[in-house]
Amino acid sequence: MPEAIPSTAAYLMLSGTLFAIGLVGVIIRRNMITVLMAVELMMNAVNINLVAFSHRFASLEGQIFTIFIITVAAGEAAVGLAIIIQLYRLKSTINVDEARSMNG
Amino acid sequence: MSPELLVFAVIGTIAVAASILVISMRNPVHSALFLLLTFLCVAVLFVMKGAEFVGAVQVLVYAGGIMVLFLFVVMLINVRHLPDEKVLSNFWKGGFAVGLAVFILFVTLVRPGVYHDPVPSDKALRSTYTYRHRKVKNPDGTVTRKLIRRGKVAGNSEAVAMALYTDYLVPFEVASLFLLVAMIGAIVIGKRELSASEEENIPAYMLERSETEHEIKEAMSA
Amino acid sequence: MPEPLLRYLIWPLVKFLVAFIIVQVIVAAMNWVERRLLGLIQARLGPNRVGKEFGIPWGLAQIVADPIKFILKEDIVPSSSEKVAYFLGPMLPLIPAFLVFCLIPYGPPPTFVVTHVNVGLLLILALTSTGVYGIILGGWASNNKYSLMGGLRSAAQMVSYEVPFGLSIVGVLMLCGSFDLVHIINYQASHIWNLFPQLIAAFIFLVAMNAENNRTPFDLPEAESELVAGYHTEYSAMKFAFFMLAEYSSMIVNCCLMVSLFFGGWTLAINGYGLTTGVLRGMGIAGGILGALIFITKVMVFMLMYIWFRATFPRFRFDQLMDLGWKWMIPLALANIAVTGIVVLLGQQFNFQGEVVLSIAGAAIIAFTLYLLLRPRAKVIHARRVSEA
Amino acid sequence: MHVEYPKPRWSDKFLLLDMLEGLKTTFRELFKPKVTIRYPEERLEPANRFRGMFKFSFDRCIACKLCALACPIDIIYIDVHDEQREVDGKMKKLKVLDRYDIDVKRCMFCALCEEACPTKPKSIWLTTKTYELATYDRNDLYFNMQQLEYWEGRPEYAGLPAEEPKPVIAHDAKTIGGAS
Repeated sequence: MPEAIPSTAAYLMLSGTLFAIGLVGVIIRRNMITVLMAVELMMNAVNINLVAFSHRFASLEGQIFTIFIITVAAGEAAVGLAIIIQLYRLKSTINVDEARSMNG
Repeated sequence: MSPELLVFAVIGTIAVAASILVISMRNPVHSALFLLLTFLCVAVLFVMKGAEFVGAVQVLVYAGGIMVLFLFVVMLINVRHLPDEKVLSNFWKGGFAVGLAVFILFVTLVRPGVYHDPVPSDKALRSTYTYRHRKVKNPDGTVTRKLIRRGKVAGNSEAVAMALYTDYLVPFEVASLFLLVAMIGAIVIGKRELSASEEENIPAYMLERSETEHEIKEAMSA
Repeated sequence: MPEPLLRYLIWPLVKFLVAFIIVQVIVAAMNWVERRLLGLIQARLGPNRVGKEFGIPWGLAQIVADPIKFILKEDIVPSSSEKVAYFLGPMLPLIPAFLVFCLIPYGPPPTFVVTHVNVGLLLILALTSTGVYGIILGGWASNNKYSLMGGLRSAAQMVSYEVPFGLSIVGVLMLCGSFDLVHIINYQASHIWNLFPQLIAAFIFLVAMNAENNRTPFDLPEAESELVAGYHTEYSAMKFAFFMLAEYSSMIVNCCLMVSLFFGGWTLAINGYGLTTGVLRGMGIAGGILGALIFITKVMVFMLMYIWFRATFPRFRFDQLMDLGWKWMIPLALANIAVTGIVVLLGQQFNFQGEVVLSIAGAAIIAFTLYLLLRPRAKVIHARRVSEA
Repeated sequence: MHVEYPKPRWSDKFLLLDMLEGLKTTFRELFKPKVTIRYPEERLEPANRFRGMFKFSFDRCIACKLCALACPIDIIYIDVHDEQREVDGKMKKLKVLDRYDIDVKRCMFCALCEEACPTKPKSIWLTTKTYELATYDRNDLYFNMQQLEYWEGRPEYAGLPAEEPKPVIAHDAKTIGGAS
């Protein structure tokens, strides 16, 4: 059976693109909420990767791990947003560069 | 051009464009909306790769839960955008360089790989398997137990569920524990400690949720 | 015309449009029905005049008059609103609310089922949960404190009640073993309505669906006495109508889910006797229409129940709402899952039918409640005064 | 004062009987008779002391202008001229009304004019039970003497102040005070 079009490689390229965009977002943005969103974006890129491989190798592991990643993303979002709220209460800003009092 | 490729091209383009907009929007609410669009596109891609259950869960959890949480926080601290904002941080050149490097890395990795080989039958993605021991009489008269694997086409969700509750039971439990810990952690971190004046002025109903019968009696007799 | 195109695109589209138009007529009529019924419960008559000139009785022309008024009114856009989000706000909830209608089976398959999706129920849940975005966005974009509060409340409420909403379904899924609504309905026809074995789940679903749709007693996002009109304070004319349309559409969706999950869908059968899917299909197209009529009747009963609740219960305070969601509904749903699982597994172990035991328990609870409620007794005196002496 | 509550039983709490009781109550209300009056078809009879539209009697009026004085918002306009007339064989100087107008659109129906009226029975009174005063033109709410007395095109007035005979309407008087 020939591989269905679009190929797994296309999915991997898309996933890589999204991951790179997310990475750029994490590095260049100063707004903490946007940074967190970029992290979610990277997680989604990984999910695409896993699902594409799951289809490619006809095994369910990829989908299972996607579900776990979604779980982790939910937890991460909750904790991260709690941290953002606390930071906003303390410093009344959500600029990443401001959170450096441990910086010495 | 097959319809799958057409759908993939359109959805993929939307996903990439939306994700670029996510990191370039000034306003976090707009970012969140484009992130939502990206998630929906990704869900469609999941469905195209035979993972309906994961696609539905993606929409349910990401779109229904996480993004609402994001919007909730954005509204709670209600910043339209950062004051005196430069959107980009000081080392944005480095950021772009790293992103580009990672992208090139992916491209070079993907291009020669084995991913262009034909896909084996994806029936495994939508089948559940039951294992059973059966006694088998060998030609020499001995009886041994033999593991028999029986497949049944049932649909993606059932297949995922079977895998989740048999092979991946421990990770599943760990994930639930993780969620519990995350919930407690989020509550502890996000809890606002009241100042002394607030402590005094706190309305009574927030401290005592329900009046006891005795109190009602007192209030009525007053 | 090529056969797959006809089969996968044109024919489902036609079916969806028919269902959609019927649903929209019901939505338009619900406006009148709600006002009228609320009036009747409150010792008045409700709208009863419009259309008298044209010989239309009971003010039924209100159904047409309201949309006309919505269209003709001035569309006010606050000058300091966030324009894009403000325009997007009323439209976003419409999309999932309408999309879901092609996932719901209205009658015996295959004629009355638009699409057959493996994860249908999950997809319906996912789509309905995205309906909250319009409310949040609209509330935020209006640049109004009350609207913002409404949006915030709606977000918190939706996230909280999504959980019991989903968990209450799990028990049903455990009994029926499928995400497919058609399968669930057939299961109920061949056994018994899921209401009886899953009584607690049905109750939780009812409460959570009220909360999901921002209906009284959970209408905190649009509480008139606290927040003017909540998230749609700044909306007028057709945008406001869109909000209403989405709300009533998702109400119908939830009622359809309720009927499909707990009340046997289009069938009217117990233990395989009665109007099962097979019997209806044997009757040809008439049977299909009969099934659809049964379905719509059941759905309308629940739509009226929404109004009945609105007329009866006062609004919750916000902390009470959260208490109810997190401290009562979710543990109750989890307990229901545990009990269902244990009973079903014990049944498999000791050779009895678990769902029969659960059904008997549920029916006993319903009967006992009805006995307590309807028994003849002296007038209830809530507080009896005892003389001071 | 002690208040004693019926003790809620465990079953009542668990089965949410209070809420179901509430639902039962509203369901029963659904079938009870309604109190709404379908106004244009059915009308309520106003109470006897209801203050409705003005009614004026030219014959009784002695043109003393007390009502105009009593009016707190000065909406009663009265013009008078003197006239020599023979009453009981003597020539008397009488005041004759030229104009008696009320600007009802500004009226607040305080009935002070009725109280101030010295004639017996009153020559201006409000207890008429006529309440359908709405018009499409605000000028229609300016009433002159004839309109106040005869209410052309308006619903019939419901009665005089109690225990007083219906006055005899002098038709010739109608032409005299043709002001406005």
